[in-house]
Formats: sequence, C-alpha cells, structure tokens
Amino acid sequence: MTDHSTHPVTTEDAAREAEHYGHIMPLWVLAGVLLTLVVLTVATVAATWVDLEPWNLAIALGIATVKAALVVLYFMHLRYDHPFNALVFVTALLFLAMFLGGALTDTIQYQPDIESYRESRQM
Amino acid sequence: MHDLILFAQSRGGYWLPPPDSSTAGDVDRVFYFILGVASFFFVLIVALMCLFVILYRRRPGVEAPGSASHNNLLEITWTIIPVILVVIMFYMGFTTYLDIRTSPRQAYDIRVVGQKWSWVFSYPNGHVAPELHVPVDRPVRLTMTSEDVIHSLFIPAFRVKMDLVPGRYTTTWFHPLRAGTYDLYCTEYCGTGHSDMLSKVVVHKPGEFETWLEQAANLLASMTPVEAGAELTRRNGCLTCHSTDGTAKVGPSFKGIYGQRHTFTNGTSAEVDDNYIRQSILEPMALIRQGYQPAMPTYKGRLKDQEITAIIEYIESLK
Amino acid sequence: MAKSESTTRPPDDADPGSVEAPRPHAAADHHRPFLAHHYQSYKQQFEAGKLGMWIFLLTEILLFGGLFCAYAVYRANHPEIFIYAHHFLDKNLGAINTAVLIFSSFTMAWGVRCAQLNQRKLLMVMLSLTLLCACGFLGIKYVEYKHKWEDGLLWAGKYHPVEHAEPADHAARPPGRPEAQSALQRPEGPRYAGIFFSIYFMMTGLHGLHVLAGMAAIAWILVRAANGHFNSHYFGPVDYVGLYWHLVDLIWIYLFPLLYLIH
Amino acid sequence: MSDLLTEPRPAAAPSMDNYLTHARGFWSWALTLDHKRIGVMYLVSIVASFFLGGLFAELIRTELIGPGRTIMGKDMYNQVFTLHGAVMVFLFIIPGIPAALGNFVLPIMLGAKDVAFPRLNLASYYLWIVGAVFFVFVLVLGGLDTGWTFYTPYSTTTDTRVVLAVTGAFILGFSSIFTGLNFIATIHMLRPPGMTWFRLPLFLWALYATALIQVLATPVLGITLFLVGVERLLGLGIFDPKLGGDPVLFQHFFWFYSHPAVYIMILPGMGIISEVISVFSRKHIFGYKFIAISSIAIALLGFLVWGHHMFTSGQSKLASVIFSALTFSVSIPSAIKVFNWLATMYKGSIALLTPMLYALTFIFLFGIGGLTGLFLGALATDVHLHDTYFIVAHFHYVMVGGTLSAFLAGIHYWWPKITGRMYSEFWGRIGALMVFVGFNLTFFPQFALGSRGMPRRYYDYGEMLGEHPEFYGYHFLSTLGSYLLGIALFLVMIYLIASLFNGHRAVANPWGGATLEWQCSSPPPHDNFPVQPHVGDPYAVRNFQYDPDVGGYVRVAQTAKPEHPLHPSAH
Ligand code: HEA
Ligand code: HEA
Ligand code: HEC
Ligand code: CUA
Ligand SMILES: [Cu+2]
Repeated sequence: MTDHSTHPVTTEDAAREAEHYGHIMPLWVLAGVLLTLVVLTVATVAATWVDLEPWNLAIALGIATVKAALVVLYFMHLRYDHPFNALVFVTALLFLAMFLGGALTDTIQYQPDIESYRESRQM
Repeated sequence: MHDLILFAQSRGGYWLPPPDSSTAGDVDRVFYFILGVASFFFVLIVALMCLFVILYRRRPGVEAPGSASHNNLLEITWTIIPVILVVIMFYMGFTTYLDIRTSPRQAYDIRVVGQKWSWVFSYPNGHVAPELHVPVDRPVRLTMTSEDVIHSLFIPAFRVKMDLVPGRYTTTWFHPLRAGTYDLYCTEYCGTGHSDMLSKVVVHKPGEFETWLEQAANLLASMTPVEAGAELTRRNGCLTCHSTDGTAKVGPSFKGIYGQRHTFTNGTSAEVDDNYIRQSILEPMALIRQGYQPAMPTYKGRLKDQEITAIIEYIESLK
Repeated sequence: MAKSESTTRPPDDADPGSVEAPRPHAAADHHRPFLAHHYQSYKQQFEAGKLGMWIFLLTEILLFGGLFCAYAVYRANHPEIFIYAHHFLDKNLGAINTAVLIFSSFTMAWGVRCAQLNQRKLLMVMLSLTLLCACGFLGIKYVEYKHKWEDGLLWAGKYHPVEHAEPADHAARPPGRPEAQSALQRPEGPRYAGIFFSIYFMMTGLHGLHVLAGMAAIAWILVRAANGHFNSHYFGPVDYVGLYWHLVDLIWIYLFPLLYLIH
Repeated sequence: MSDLLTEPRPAAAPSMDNYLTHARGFWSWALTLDHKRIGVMYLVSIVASFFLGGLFAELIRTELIGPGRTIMGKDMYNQVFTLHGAVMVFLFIIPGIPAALGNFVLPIMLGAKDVAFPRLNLASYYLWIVGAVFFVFVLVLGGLDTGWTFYTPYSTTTDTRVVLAVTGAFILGFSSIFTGLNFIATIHMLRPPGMTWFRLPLFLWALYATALIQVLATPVLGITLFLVGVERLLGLGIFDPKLGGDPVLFQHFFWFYSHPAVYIMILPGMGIISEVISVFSRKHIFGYKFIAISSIAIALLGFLVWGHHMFTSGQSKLASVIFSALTFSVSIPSAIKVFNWLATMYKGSIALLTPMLYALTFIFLFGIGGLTGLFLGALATDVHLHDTYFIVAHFHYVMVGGTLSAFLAGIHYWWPKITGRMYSEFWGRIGALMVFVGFNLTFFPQFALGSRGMPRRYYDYGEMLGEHPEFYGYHFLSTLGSYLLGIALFLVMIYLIASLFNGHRAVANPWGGATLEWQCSSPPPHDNFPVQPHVGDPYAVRNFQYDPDVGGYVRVAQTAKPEHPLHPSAH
C-alpha cells in the first residue's frame, strides 16, 4: 500500500503521474448526501415525539451513526481513500470504545457506594 | 549502623512484616510464589548473560561462531512457559483478593472518617476515637469515607489497604489473629500532613475490648469536664490543627484564646466566649479568624452537646 | 521554508559524496511549487498529508472521547439529571444548527471538488459560504449560551437556576411522563442537575473552539485560493481543512441527539 | 580485547558539508527544518531537564537521609517530589528517546531525507519549550504539590499552581502527539524502494509502536488536564464529589493515558537495546519478527490495563479482576524480547564497549523492574504494596534502570554519528560501572522498605511510624547510592562534552552496524544521503568488516563460506 518501489524517479514521470490523484466526488453524490442528512435530521427530531422507551436512545444514536457514516464515506472521501486511513479512523472509535467500556463497567459497579453515602447524608 | 542488615525475621520472612490477620498468610504465599518465579528467571537471565559475555567475548581476528537467527520452537517455548506462570500468579492473587474484599457477614462494624490529617473511628455505641480499637479473633469491617481529599488506610501487619474517598463509602475488613498494637498509615497523598496521618490499631485480648469500649464511651461520666474536653480534642483530631501551647498550626492555638477579642476576615470582631466556640465548632465557615484559612471541617452531628460543653470548659482552662 | 532552503543549497555536483546521477527532484523545485524537497511527487506528498490529517483526526476523536466518556458515565448512572435538564435546551435551535453545519459540510466538500477541478472562483465562493455557515452556527450558539447565562443554568459550581427558568421546549415535552414532570416541580431539579450543564458546556464549548479553529483554517485556505495556489496537482491543504471541518460536523451530529434529544 | 576499536585511527577530514556546518548562525538553528538539528536541540533541552529533575531527586534523597527535618519542611518536600516526578515524566522521559534520538536517527535509518512534516516537527519542539516554560513558571510562582498524578480533589483544592502545571502538561502532550503523528506518517510514506516493513530496524518498529500510543493515549490526557484546569477555575464539578462529581473517574481518565505512557517510556529503549545487542555481538538479531511484533503487542495491550493503578481506589472488584488479568498479558511480549536478546548474544562475538555495557545493564535492571511489576499486577500483593516504596523502586527500576540505561546506550552508540567525535571509551566504561552500582544502591533497598510497609510520598519516617529501625538504614543507603549515581551521571556528561573538543574524529561506521545511518558519513550531510543508500537486511552485521585502513567497518562482499562448520544453515 505504501510501497514506493513503483514510484517514478524522473521529473517527467513524476509530473505526469501527479496529474491523477485524489478522488473527485460527483456533484450529485454530494447533493444527495446533503439531502439525506437533512432528512435524517428531521427524522431524529421526529423520533422524540413518540415514546418508544427504551429504544429512543438507540434510535437517536442509530440515526446519528448513519449520518456520521455518510459524512465520513462521501464528504470525507473515505470510501475511495487509502484503506489505511479507514483503519486509522476505525482505530480511534475502537480505542474510544475501550476507554468508555472500562470506565462505564467500573462506575456502574460502584455506584451503590455513592448512593448509600448520599442517602445517609440526606444529600 | 548495626541495624543496616536485618536478617530473616521470626515470622513473615525477610521481606514482609509478620502476618497478623487471617488473610495475611495467603497474601504472603502469593508474594513468595511470585518472588520464587521472579528470582528463578532473574538468576537464569543474568547467569546466561554473564556466561555468554565470558564465553563469546570478542577476540581479535576471531569471527563470531554464529547460530541461527530464529527458531520458532524456541520462541514458542519461552512464550508458553511464562504464560502458564502468570496465569497461576493471577489466579492466586485473584482468589486471595476476593477474600480480602469480601467481608464475612457477622463482622464487627466500625465507621472511619479521614480528614486532613487525622483519623476518626466511630464505634457502634457512638464512641469516637483517633485510634482503631478492635477485639482479637473477630472479623472487623471498616466502612470509610473522607471529609476532604482522598486518604488511604493501610495496616501493613494485616496486609489491608483501602482508599477513603470523599462522597462515597468504601469498605475493607480484617480478622486480627493476635492481640497487640499495630501501625496504621495514610497511604494516599493528602497534602502537608500526609506523613503525620498516622495512627495505631490496638487489638484487645478476648473480653477486654468490651470493657475498654464501655469505659471510653463514658468519658463524661468518669472524668471532670476539663479532662474529658482534653480527651475529646485529642480524639476528634482537633489537635492536628490546634496546639495547646500557643504555637499556631493550621488553626490558632487554644491557649489563652478564651476571653480574647478576635477580628474576622469579614471585618467584624467578637469575644471568644461559650457561644463563639460552639459556633466555631458547628459552623466553622461562618466566621474566619483573620490570618487563617477556612480549613476547619464542621463537627455538626459528630459531637454531642455535652461534649462541646466539655471542650469549651477545657479551652477556658487553657490560660 | 523548504523551498527557500533548497535555493541556498549548493548545486548537486558540488556535493563531494555524490557520484551517481544527480537527484531528480532538486532542480525541479522551482518548477513545482509547494513540493517539499523530501517528497518525490505531489501524490506522495498529498498522501502523506492525508495520512497525517487522519491521524490528527484520530487524536481529536479521542480528545472529545474524554467528554463522551464523562457523558456516558453520568448518563448511565444518573439518567434523571439528563431527562430533567435537557428540557432547558432548545431543540429547534439545535436542529437548525445541525442543518447549518451539515450544509457547511456540503459546501466544504464541494469546495474540495472545485479545487481538484481548477475552479478557482467557485472554490472561493464555496469557502466563503462555509465560513458564513460557521458564523451562523456560532451566532445561534451565542443566543443559546446567553439564555443559559441569564437563567443561571450554568455548570455545577455556578448552577443557580433563577425562579422563572423554564424548559425551553414546552411543546416538545411529552405530557404523560410523570417523572420528568415531578422533577420539574422542584425549583432546582434533581440533585446535582448542574452536572448536566457542566457536560453541556464542556462539550459544546470545546466544539465551539473547534469551529473557531476551523474558521481560521478556512480563512487561510481562502486567502491561498485567492492567490491561485491550488490546482489539480496541488490541492492538499483544501482537502485537509475539509477533513477537519467534516470532523467538527461529525461531532456535532452526535452532540445534537445526546444533549438536545433526550427522551 | 577490543582495544582495536577503542583507539580508532583518526579518519580523513570530514566532508565539507555536514548538517552541522551546512548553515551557520542562531537562526539557522532556531528555524531549521532539518530533523537532525531538531533532534540535537531536543537532546540538549531534554538532558537539561533531566539534570533539573535529578537535582530535585538529590534534594528528596538528602531530606530522607535521616528521619525528621534535614534540609526542608513538609510543604517544600511535597513540592520537590511533585516537581521531580512531573519534570522527569513530562519533560524528560516521554519526549526523551523518541524526540531526541528518534528524531535524529529515524529518517536516516529509514533512508529518507527528513520526517514527513518537518514544520510540524519544529512546532513540536517549540511546544515542548513552551510547556517547559510553564513548568518553570510553576517553579517560581509558588510550586506544585499534587504529586505527578494530579489526583482530584486534592489537585482542585490545593493552593499551589495547578492550573499553570496542567496547562504546561497539556501543551507538552500536544508536542508529544505531533512527534508521534510525524513518525507514523514518515514510516508509512517515506520508505525508499526496498525498505519493506520487515526490513525496518527494530528501533523503528519500537518508535512506530511508541507513536501509536502517543497519538491514541495523549489526547485523553489532554482532556483530563483540561477538565482539571476548568474544574479549578470555574467549579466544573465533574471530578468533585461536593458538586456531584466522581474523583475515581478522574483516576480512570488519568491512567487511561498514564499507563500506556509507561510504554511510551520503555518501548524506544527496548528498540535501542535491540540494535546495540546485535551490533556488539556481531550477530543477526534473534527472532526479528517476534521482537518487532511484540513492540506493537505491548503498545496495544498496554491500553487494556490502566485499572491496575486503582486496585485500592474504590474501583469495583469486577474491574480490578479484569485489569489484573490483562496486566499479566503485557509481560509476555516483554519476556519474549528479553529471551531474544539473550539468544542474540549466544555464540556471538561480544565487545563490552560502553553502549553494550549499558545494554547489559538494561537487561539486568529492567529484568528486576519488570519482574517486580508482577507483584503489583497480582491483586492480593498489590493491596499490600500499593503506594509504598516498593512501587517507587519498581518504577525507578524500569524508568531509570530501563529507559535511562537505554538512553545512555543510545547516546553513546550514536554519539559518533551525531557529533562526529568518539567519546573516551575508558571513562565511558567507568561511568557505566558507577551508574550500575549507584543505581542499585539507591533503589534496591527501597524494595525492602516498601514491602515492610514504608509508604511513599512521606516526608518523615521517625518513631511515629512505629518500631522500624531498619527504615533508617535503608533510607541512608539509598541516599548514599543516589549521590554515587549523581556523580556518575555528572561524569558521563563531562567526558561526553570533553569529547566534542578532544575526541577522535569518527568514521562513518565505527561499530559495524548494518542499519542505514552507518552508511552516511559522520556527521551526516544535510540531506542525509547524497545517493539513495542500498537497503538490505538491517542486521546483516557480518557483511561489515573492520578495515584498519579506514579505522572503522566497511561493507564486504557476501562471503560464500558457511558461517560455522557446525551450523551450516545459519541465517
Ligand atoms: C517505564 C515504565 C514502566 C514499565 C515498563 C512498567 C512495566 C510494568 N508495570 Fe509498572 N509502573 C510504572 C512504570 C512502568 N511500569 C510507574 C511509573 C508506576 C507508578 C506510577 C505512580 O503511581 O506514580 C507503575 C506502577 C505499576 C503498578 C501499580 C502499582 C500500584 O500503584 O499499586 C502496576 C500494577 O500492576 C505495575 C505493573 C507493571 C507490569 C506488570 C509491567 C510489565 O510491563 C513488566 C513486564 C516485564 C517483565 C515481566 C520482565 C521481563 C521478563 C522476563 C525477565 C521473563 C520472565 C517473565 C515472566 C515469568 C512473566 N506498575
Ligand atoms: C524518568 C523518570 C525518573 C527518573 C529518571 C528519576 C530519577 C530519580 N528518582 Fe525519582 N521519581 C519519578 C521519576 C523518576 N525519578 C516519579 C514519577 C516519581 C513519583 C513522584 C510522585 O510521587 O508524584 C519519583 C519519586 C521519587 C522518590 C520518592 C519520593 C516520595 O515518594 O516521597 C524518590 C526517593 O528516593 C526518587 C529518587 C530518585 C533518584 C535518586 C533518581 C536518580 O536516578 C536521579 C539521578 C540523576 C541526577 C542526580 C542528575 C544528574 C547529575 C547531576 C545533576 C550532577 C550532580 C549535581 C548536583 C547534585 C548539583 N524519586
Ligand atoms: C483541619 C484543621 C482543623 C481541625 C481538625 C479543627 N480545626 Fe478548629 N480551626 C481551624 C482553623 C484553620 C481555624 C481558624 C479559621 C476559623 O476561624 O474558622 C479554626 C478555628 C477554631 C476556633 C476559633 C479559634 C479562634 O481563635 O477564633 C475554635 C474554637 C476551634 N477551631 C475549635 C476546634 C475544635 C474544638 C476542633 C475539634 C473538635 C477543631 N477546631 C478542629 C482548623 C481546624
Ligand atoms: Cu491522608 Cu495521606
Ligand atoms: Cu501501569
């Protein structure tokens, strides 16, 4: 992927090759994504009008994730980009999940110790 | 310098203090198991290192004999063996830890409050003391919290340690095996007096604990108010911030303040009388004496009314 | 910088160690502006820049990650605070702001396309539009902050809601939800309701700072575009700033439902 | 024995244009984009902070030479150990090897002309300077007494300069992020033809793994410190129980960075050791792929274990058990490395020159430090040992015994390359020996202190601690040791500086290394390589033979004869 053995070594080659790089997004794709995003925004607001407990949070986050995916894949060209850049992005989410998971697991477990303290002090 | 080198102690071995709680022995077993494994590998590694340095030292004109540059079987062997050993270590540490953290149901309950820089232990009958008194051969559970910053209660002989966290309870327990007096340290850094935040654990002989508790709780009945006041200021940790000899510590000295006029940071002033002292103890933040920080915790709900009266009499007596 | 150094460098054949063919790139520097001396081609430089940008975005995600973690921990353990306090946020303003940011992302993405296609004028239009949206976003944010300030709905240490402080979205409040109702009856709300606002201000505040930084970057790109720096060979900076801007949008896409749309 | 090497013949006059002579004047340094010059500036700055941190260490040890007050009061002591820890960690050891030696060596080893983003590299250096200036402000404007760990609510209530300090550390964090980002991009994008992943020298694998941690963990430190600062200034409350916050959550935040950070500290050191052991044993490194992958494994696994600093903090039992189990997983890749280094020495041709002495010191001391980590990873024993001097001893064994030894090994190893001069081998060996003895004398007694119950961050250990006469003796020994260590390090500095003036000129390849930096002249030219170097196996050290005419090693044609009659299939 990042092996440069095929890289041109002469100026002319380099110049020629430089003409073509980077993916150009067709305008209709960009506009389509914009439209979808707006529709989804309306949808996520609308979803709060109905009581679907306990699913409301999941729906809100689900829609947000679809929106985020659209932005990442098309506005940010990740779909056409180097796979390694996608790996970088996914890694960020993975490590964030790890951090969140660890902290959440623990705080939920010890919450009773905080609650009983607050009760005993009538706070 | 004669004590520079202390050889094996009678119990607990060279490294650890004598184990005096029911779980301490198990902790020590884990310790010595890991020590054994670690020593083995350390000696092996250093021995090989020295051997190679001697055997294969560079000599002019002699090229290295050489050997293979990889060997998967070997690599796997020295991966697997440590894996097995650390799994055992984890398991031993884990089971003993569960014992340390899971208190038996019929434990004797003592509440602990940590504050800068003293300990307050409260017993079921309402008595408070700056030292931890416990009966021998009976599990004791400590339910702990802190008034200000994080502290940590550490009793080396019992191999227990647990933080005291403001805004919540933490618990630990131990089962002392022998009567005696043991060290108790604060092991979470908590500011200026961190290294003074020390106390003792007194493990009473069978039957003696109850007598002690009864007498100690009945302070006001068995002592004059001034004596009781002196004892109360000691037990409640007042003396970590207030001296009785006129030197200023974190707070002003008690000596001679009764009857003085003090000015406060808000510009007002007042004479130190019974009411003022009572207020200082119950609402310390209301009036802050000039030249001092608002550092004193409130004792509302922790001192009974007669106890405060006794303290006032004691302060009055300090001329 | 790299360029000016290369001009002061002695010519290659004066290099004592150089015995083979002269390096291909050195002499070409003048003909290929903005190509740093240690890259072989624009493409290589572009890809390196892009990788660098993605790694930077990764660090941004983890920076915000701390706040998301705080959010998750408090929401999981004290849902009542969130249910109570989010009523003070204005869903409509939040939704409008979401739309504004999404639109700015669109113009930014279009801008990148313009740069790739040598459309200098259109690129400048797109960047200006993006900047405009950013201003709009911050303007709305300012209105929201101002209300909170006036109502004393600040972070925990300064959380003193004034008497008349009322949830901003009466209409949106579901009528049949007693716990939210009863919580609202207490003047201060559930205990420690201020924590919600601590998190709210940290998240939107840090996000706002990023919007500001993004605006500075876009302005810089705009100036360079005006100077005609970008073309189909060299448009990296537009793309990088675009990526950054989209990330700012991305974070808002999560902040909006997490803060405004709690049920 | 190897005196052939210690007295190299003066080499021919160095080529006219090297990176030191390329341009002159203050601004040619201050605004340079050359990774080598940035590396040198980092090196000087970092060594200066190390000496500052070391000065604080000597103050700590002097205060503790006996019980009671010796030279300072309690508050002062608390500030001194805090600043010692903070300076050593944030200013010295985290940027230490990557930003100083790594910056200098990485592009050359890779065969590149510079790092991917030279301007970012310079920015990273200036951020370091700004961060350091903040620490200096802290020092003169009232100090800091939170411990390097900034635990809340102490850090949000003490009246020392916490906001300045967290701002400084925040900025240093970004400096570190930029270095890491640059290194990852460089290793990905600027490898010349032939430099495949499995031809990367192990030092570069280590730097790559380090950079992964730098970019993944440091942002979390940034937000944590930011929250602490805002909490102090505005009363944010997220970590403050009085406002409904949770101080234990702070510890999760802090250690999510700071545990992986300990691998930022050690991994580059391990990388240096891999280079040095192979070169000075004149043998191909053993188990190249295992060592390379184990660096990445340490970096990634290191993210899963942060809770092992919180076994007694009120962390739940469940979390503690998980974190303990995961902690042990990190020790396996470390063990793999140690065994591979030993196997590399087996049947080598070992020259005990200074870098090698430090490498052996590393194995010895890191062995102790790492193995004592096992006592801490095990739950039951950590409850007893947590926050005692056992911890202090553990982390000094890994950070000083490990990283500092590796740093010294690296400085000596690359000294000829960086400065173009040879240091005095005689004094080098004396220094290494003194460091070894002084270090063990300082820190070994602390294991005994700690396991017997002496808490850390204690100003005093008089009678009030109970009947512990042995504490006096151990502390006394430790202080003596620290003086010896201080003198040793001072000596090292002296002879290294002296070598700049009277050292022999260094040849291109004085040790016989096969990595690319030894193929360019010493010091390297401005652009690193006049011609693309030949990329081969970085550990084919046998392809380089000592040439008395050159006074150093030169590449020889691959010999066809078997390496050894008994091992015909070697390599
Ligand atoms: C360079 C820094 C560095 C490194 C590399 C390490 C490495 C390790 N550390 Fe350490 N640690 C610190 C720096 C470091 N640490 C610091 C600074 C603190 C204290 C912070 C503070 O509170 O101020 C600390 C504290 C600390 C604690 C918390 C203690 C407490 O406060 O209660 C723990 C607990 O698990 C721990 C464990 C480990 C382990 C298991 C390793 C492992 O990675 C070690 C692996 C290495 C080996 C195991 C040795 C090599 C292998 C062999 C010789 C083969 C044989 C091996 C086996 C049989 C397994 N460390
Ligand atoms: C890279 C990290 C690093 C390094 C290199 C060191 C190096 C040293 N450390 Fe430090 N230390 C820490 C990181 C480090 N430390 C951390 C993180 C803490 C925890 C802080 C906290 O609790 O918050 C700590 C805490 C700590 C303590 C515990 C304090 C306490 O808990 O109360 C002690 C006590 O002995 C100590 C001692 C030393 C000594 C003697 C050295 C020696 O190795 C230093 C040797 C170096 C020199 C001496 C400088 C060089 C030579 C000279 C300057 C020449 C001589 C000149 C003069 C003397 C003028 N350190
Ligand atoms: C953490 C330290 C601390 C502790 C513990 C403490 N105090 Fe104080 N105290 C102070 C400080 C500081 C002041 C001065 C500021 C003020 O007026 O509130 C003070 C003021 C006082 C005063 C007013 C003195 C004057 O000269 O105006 C009295 C009386 C007093 N304390 C009594 C007590 C008693 C009784 C106890 C224990 C039951 C106690 N204090 C525990 C810190 C402490
Ligand atoms: Cu209390 Cu340390
Ligand atoms: Cu750790």
